[in-house]
Amino acid sequence: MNIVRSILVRRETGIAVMIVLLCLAVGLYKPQFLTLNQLRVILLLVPLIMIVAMGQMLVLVARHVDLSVGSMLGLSAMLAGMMFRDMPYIPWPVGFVVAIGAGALLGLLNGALVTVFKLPAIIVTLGTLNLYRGLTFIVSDARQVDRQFVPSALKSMSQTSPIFGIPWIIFMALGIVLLAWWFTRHTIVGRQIFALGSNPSAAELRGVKVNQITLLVFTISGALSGLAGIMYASRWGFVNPSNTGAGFEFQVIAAVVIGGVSINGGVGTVPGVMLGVLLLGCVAAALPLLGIPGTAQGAIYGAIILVALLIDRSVRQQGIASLKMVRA
Amino acid sequence: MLKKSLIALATGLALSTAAFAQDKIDIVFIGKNTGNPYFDSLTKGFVEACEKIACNFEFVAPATAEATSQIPFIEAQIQRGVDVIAISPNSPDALNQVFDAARAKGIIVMTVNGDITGNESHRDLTILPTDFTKVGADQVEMVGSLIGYDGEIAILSATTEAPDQNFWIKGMSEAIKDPKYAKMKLVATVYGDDQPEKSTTEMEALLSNYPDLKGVIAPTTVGVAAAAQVVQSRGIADKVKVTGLGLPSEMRDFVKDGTVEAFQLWSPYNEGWLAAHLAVDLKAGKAKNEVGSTFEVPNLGTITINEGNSINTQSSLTTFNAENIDQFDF
Amino acid sequence: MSDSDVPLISARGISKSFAGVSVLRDVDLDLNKGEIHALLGENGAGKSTFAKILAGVHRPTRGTLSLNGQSVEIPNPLAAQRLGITLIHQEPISFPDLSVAENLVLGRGEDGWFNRVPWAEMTREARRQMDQLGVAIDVTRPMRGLSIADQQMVEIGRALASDSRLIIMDEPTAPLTPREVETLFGIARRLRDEGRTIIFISHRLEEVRALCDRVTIFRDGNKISTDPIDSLNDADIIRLMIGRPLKEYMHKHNASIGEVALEVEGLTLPGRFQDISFKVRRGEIVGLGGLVGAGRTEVACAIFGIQPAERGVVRVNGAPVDIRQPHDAIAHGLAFVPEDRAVSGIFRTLSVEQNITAAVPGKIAPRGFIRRAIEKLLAADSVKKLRIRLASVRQPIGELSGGNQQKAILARWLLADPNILILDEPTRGIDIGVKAEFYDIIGELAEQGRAILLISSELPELLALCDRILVMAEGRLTAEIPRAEATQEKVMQAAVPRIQQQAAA
Amino acid sequence: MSTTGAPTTPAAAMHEAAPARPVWHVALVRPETMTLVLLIVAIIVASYLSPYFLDIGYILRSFTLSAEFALVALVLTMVIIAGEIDLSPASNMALSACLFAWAQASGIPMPIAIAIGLLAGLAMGALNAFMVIALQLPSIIVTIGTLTLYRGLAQIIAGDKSIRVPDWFIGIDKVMVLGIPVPVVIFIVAALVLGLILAGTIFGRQIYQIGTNEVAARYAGIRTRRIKLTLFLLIGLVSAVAGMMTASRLGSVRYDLGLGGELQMVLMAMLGGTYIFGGRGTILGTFLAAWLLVVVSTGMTVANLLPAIQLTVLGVLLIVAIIATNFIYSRTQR
Repeated sequence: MNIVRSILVRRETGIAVMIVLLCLAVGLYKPQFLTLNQLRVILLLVPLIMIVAMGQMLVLVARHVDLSVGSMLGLSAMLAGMMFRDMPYIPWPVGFVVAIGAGALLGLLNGALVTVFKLPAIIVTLGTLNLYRGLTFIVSDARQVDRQFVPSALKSMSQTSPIFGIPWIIFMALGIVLLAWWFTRHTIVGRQIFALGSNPSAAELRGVKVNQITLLVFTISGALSGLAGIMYASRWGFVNPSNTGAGFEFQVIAAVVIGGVSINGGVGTVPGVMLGVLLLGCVAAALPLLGIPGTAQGAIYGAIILVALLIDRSVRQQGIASLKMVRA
Repeated sequence: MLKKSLIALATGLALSTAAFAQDKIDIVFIGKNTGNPYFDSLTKGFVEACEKIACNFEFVAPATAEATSQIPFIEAQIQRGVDVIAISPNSPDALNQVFDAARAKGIIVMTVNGDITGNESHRDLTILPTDFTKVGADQVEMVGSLIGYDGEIAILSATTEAPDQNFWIKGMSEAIKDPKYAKMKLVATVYGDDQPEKSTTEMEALLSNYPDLKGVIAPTTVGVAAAAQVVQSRGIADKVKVTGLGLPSEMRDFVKDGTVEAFQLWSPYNEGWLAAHLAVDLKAGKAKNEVGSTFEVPNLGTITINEGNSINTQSSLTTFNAENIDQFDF
Repeated sequence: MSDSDVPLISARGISKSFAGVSVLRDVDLDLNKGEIHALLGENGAGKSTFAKILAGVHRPTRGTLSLNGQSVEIPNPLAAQRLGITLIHQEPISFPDLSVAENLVLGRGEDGWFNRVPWAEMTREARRQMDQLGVAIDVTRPMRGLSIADQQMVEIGRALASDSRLIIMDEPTAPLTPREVETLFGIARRLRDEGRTIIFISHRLEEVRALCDRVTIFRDGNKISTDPIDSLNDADIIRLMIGRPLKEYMHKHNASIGEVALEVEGLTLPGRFQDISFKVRRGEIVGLGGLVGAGRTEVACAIFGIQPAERGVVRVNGAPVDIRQPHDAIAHGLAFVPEDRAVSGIFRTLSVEQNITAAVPGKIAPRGFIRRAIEKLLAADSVKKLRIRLASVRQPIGELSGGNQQKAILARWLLADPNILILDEPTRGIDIGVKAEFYDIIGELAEQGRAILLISSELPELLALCDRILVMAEGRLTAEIPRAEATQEKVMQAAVPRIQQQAAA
Repeated sequence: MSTTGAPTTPAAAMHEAAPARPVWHVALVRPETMTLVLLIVAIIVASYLSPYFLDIGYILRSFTLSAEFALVALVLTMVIIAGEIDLSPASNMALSACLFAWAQASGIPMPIAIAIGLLAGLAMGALNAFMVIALQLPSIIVTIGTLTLYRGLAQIIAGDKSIRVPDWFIGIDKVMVLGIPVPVVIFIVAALVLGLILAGTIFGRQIYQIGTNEVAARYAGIRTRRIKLTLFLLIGLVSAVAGMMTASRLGSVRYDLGLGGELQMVLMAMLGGTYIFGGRGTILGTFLAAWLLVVVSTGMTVANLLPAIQLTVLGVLLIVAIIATNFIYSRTQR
């Protein structure tokens, strides 16, 4: 009874129910939505968001936010792409090292600005959002890396694999999800991120290394953006200085917030975020099928963020009320 | 006597160098946005023309292709006092005021590769890559030949209001009424907003909604690449034929692996080449910006200024396929 | 190496000052193994500061510490933890989003970020700790929503789990039920018998007497004495804590008491306070005593409209008033000097004059535009009247000492010329000399015919200043004691709810 | 125990209050000084980069391109001083302008269409205010949400076609007053009025007090909710006005009007020394910063520098501005 109840009140259950209802509703109207092929479409749509969302979740749990993920994705993808184009003699898997390394460095810079100068992450990353995008233009001389330069082995990772022909990119996203789950649930530092976000001053008193952890979450967010960057090259076959990753931050934040991660820090689960990303993927795949013009998508993302905020607030409120009672 | 002629010679030299310097006109081309591979080739046309004839060329472009982002760049060129502004406009009407200001200063404003439809009076002339009235028909013929003139076809376009694409789509729906295409049916027109992600989901939705689909026309470079990728990834290249307007550099792989048999475009290079020559000739008085007047451009021959002060660099689309694609370096 | 004679902790010459204000001076203290040592003193006497230095929360300005005879540095709480020193905070610090079990173990100084979290083992151990303490808390539930007593138990459990040599309990019993207190004492005695040392900070003499072996008394940042508890009687302890006879320390005003200015009837805010009714007359100082968390501040906030009550009536000069926000309260002639100056009193970076005139916009800006001359005049006048010591009225108030900041806040409200003044712990954290000035001012204000409601946790302050003392416990009024009958014991008895209940039963 | 704390020993008296700072220190060590110096440096560098830069007419013309953002940035400064932030004004500009243009294009008389646009701006401000004040949600996240929402709605209303406005409505930037384009005049007048309000009225004073310590402000009887509501409504309304000014300048309205303007607005406020955590900042600072930003971007554009460099410079400027502001404030406050 208690177990049933606790499952029912969980945020993840709510999102899962929403996904099922959405799919059924769309499926009633357009039966082709409930096909294996459509599942493939959705699963191919979400891996990049999924990968970046896991990093963003850690940042949000630690009471920060990272708006620069799209630009980090773009810059690291560009660096890897330029390596493919200008240094074809280097084996292509090195591109992963380049992209992830570049992303990690950019994330580390975000983290350093936040910790060293004690600046609010939202302003810092608003600045680096533009800074990194500008750097992308500068390093690339504003030129796109064309499809022919992206190694076909890399491109095929988004198309197939020996395992039932399910593309590698899906396994990769799944791997990152599992890794994130293990990290947040089963490592000391993972739990310390939650402790830090839950009560920063208490965390400091309890000897949690606040600065190091802040650096770590931003670096992870950057590294995962870098991974998503090279997978962008794999998925779409090109890297463009202005389009690649542009506006990505809104999708990612929408997914993470709807997945139940609190903007006040300390709260969030990997399964929740995963379901949040999938829900967004279902919406994105359903819209064209239903003939809803793409122009509505911006408004839908905005509305989703606000609704998620309201849900977060009503969930929090009970907790806050009980806290206030004992304080004061 | 000798002395006098020496002086004359000297002044003549001085005059002629000064005149030479003055003769070199300043052309600037303002692209839709930076990082757009299409403009690399177009810019190359300008650059190579200006290496041969008397012009200085610069390329600038805003970071985003948003309606107003080109305005500060045009203002800056007015301030710099350039002679010719060539521009691929991001908006059919938001630039009217600043174009007027430029023309009031005696600057020639030419739109290149796209026009400000409905506001033609605010620019001097337009250079279009081909005769846009024929694009629709050409594309329908292309897809028809690929699917054996039988079956359902659909269009994957850019944005709902993209003026050029809409003009071509109108041409397609006119052309398909031809009895030759009686067995072909245009079942849907969808819009991918020139974003790879959106174009992909729209293409996937097309395939789901119309299982009998035989052909897709994507008259936009982003759309045709995204559509090709969907077909490639689903492995249905033999069932669904994708064609449209694409850049060889972006389509090469798809053509080589058989995903796409053929697609079309024109030469962006020639647009730049022609624009530079025309600009110099206009400033030198060798050509007149009047409907019906003609002028010579090396490699392109005699060019005529058509109705509405518009010029086409080539009369019909170039078709790219496995045989010829490696001959193009853009 | 039998070193049971060597004190566990020896503190020598420990001094601490904050921003130049000295709060602890040259404290020498030895803590033995296997003893429960009480630290007593008024609020601000320095006992908590001393405890926090031991726990690595603060670093001493001067002085040395040694552990088992060896000199040690305790730069941070983690270092203290590693040395086996645990501080149980007055207000439990916890991570509301983490489980009880995690709260128990976090901060033990685990090495290795990527080490596995031993969930099963952790849960088992947490259950064992909670069983030992005799409390039934599901250790897998999140901390959020636990009662404060349960949170306190978790804190104590944490100290036990980490196998500490020195456990510092800073007023641990305030939120506990008598049964929980008994359990706690039982555990404390057991720990002592195991050879551990416990520092017990409390205001409750009977608890100190019941539990502790030795007692150290602090006053004004100095250590006054350390004695076995049996060698002192209550009067001695109070004398040592206060330092001089009460009458000398404070004086009674002689205002004439007039009509009822403020009347509260049946005020209720569920979860905070229930059915509060009382009257305050003109020229009267009414004290509101009770333990921290009894709901006194909440009542004041409700009257002043900061968080209005759900039921009940407030009457000002006999007429019922509807106060939804502080603005309304001010319009009805009320003023409220809040408890936490830094949080709800001062505008730290703004000038002293802006701080003083903040509540009387109408006076400095008759038509919406600020008249600098008037503002300066008003501020300078207040500075003179209340003897606020500063370099310039234009300097940020944050540059002033605590006492002068508090004077400025009082000045702010006096400019509003209120009929009813609510003071919430007005002398907390203020130097003793300035305190005396405050007592004079409060007396004067009553003499001017204002009604004053004084919330204070310092019993001597209440006893000396007030005409009547109301006492609250657990959100209810438990006693109303006229000045003549007021004693520390009576107030204390009413303030501790369980004793009250047992007496009634 | 003779050492019992004698309360006011001379040493203690010295700690009663820190000595006051000299006047020059108060007057000069402030972020606005930094902005002014940067402005002068920027003008010199820009003149050096391009001979075409130093022309007052050109600078004024260029300023009209940013005047709408600068106008909103003035109000945004007040919002930030009050301890909140609003990232949605640029989207608000687009949505209110789209509604206005759509209304007049569908035959509604101009005055009513204008009223619709302005009311829409107010309503958007009110929605932000509701979520921030009544529901107590953090304004930064709320307005990131409404930033996306408002622009999305504009896109739904207008699609991606542009809507023309009547000819007589076009060209506010071409109308000159004393040789100054009207948008610049509006900006200067607004700066004067808002500067006076912020520095000289109780309303302005209370904005600082709320931003410094909202709890204390509430305890002092300041109607914090009402003031914040006023500010959110004001920025909504001013955004709508800015939207229409943009419509007049461009002659047409599209959903992407003012896209990305929030960064420029925040940048103007930050560069002007507005403290991101509230309680500090001046209209003068934002006024100077608006000119600084225009000089920087115009200077780079007229020198035909890559726009990429501009993005980079803007990003760096933002970060440097907050670091410098924080530093200066930490030095002037002990």
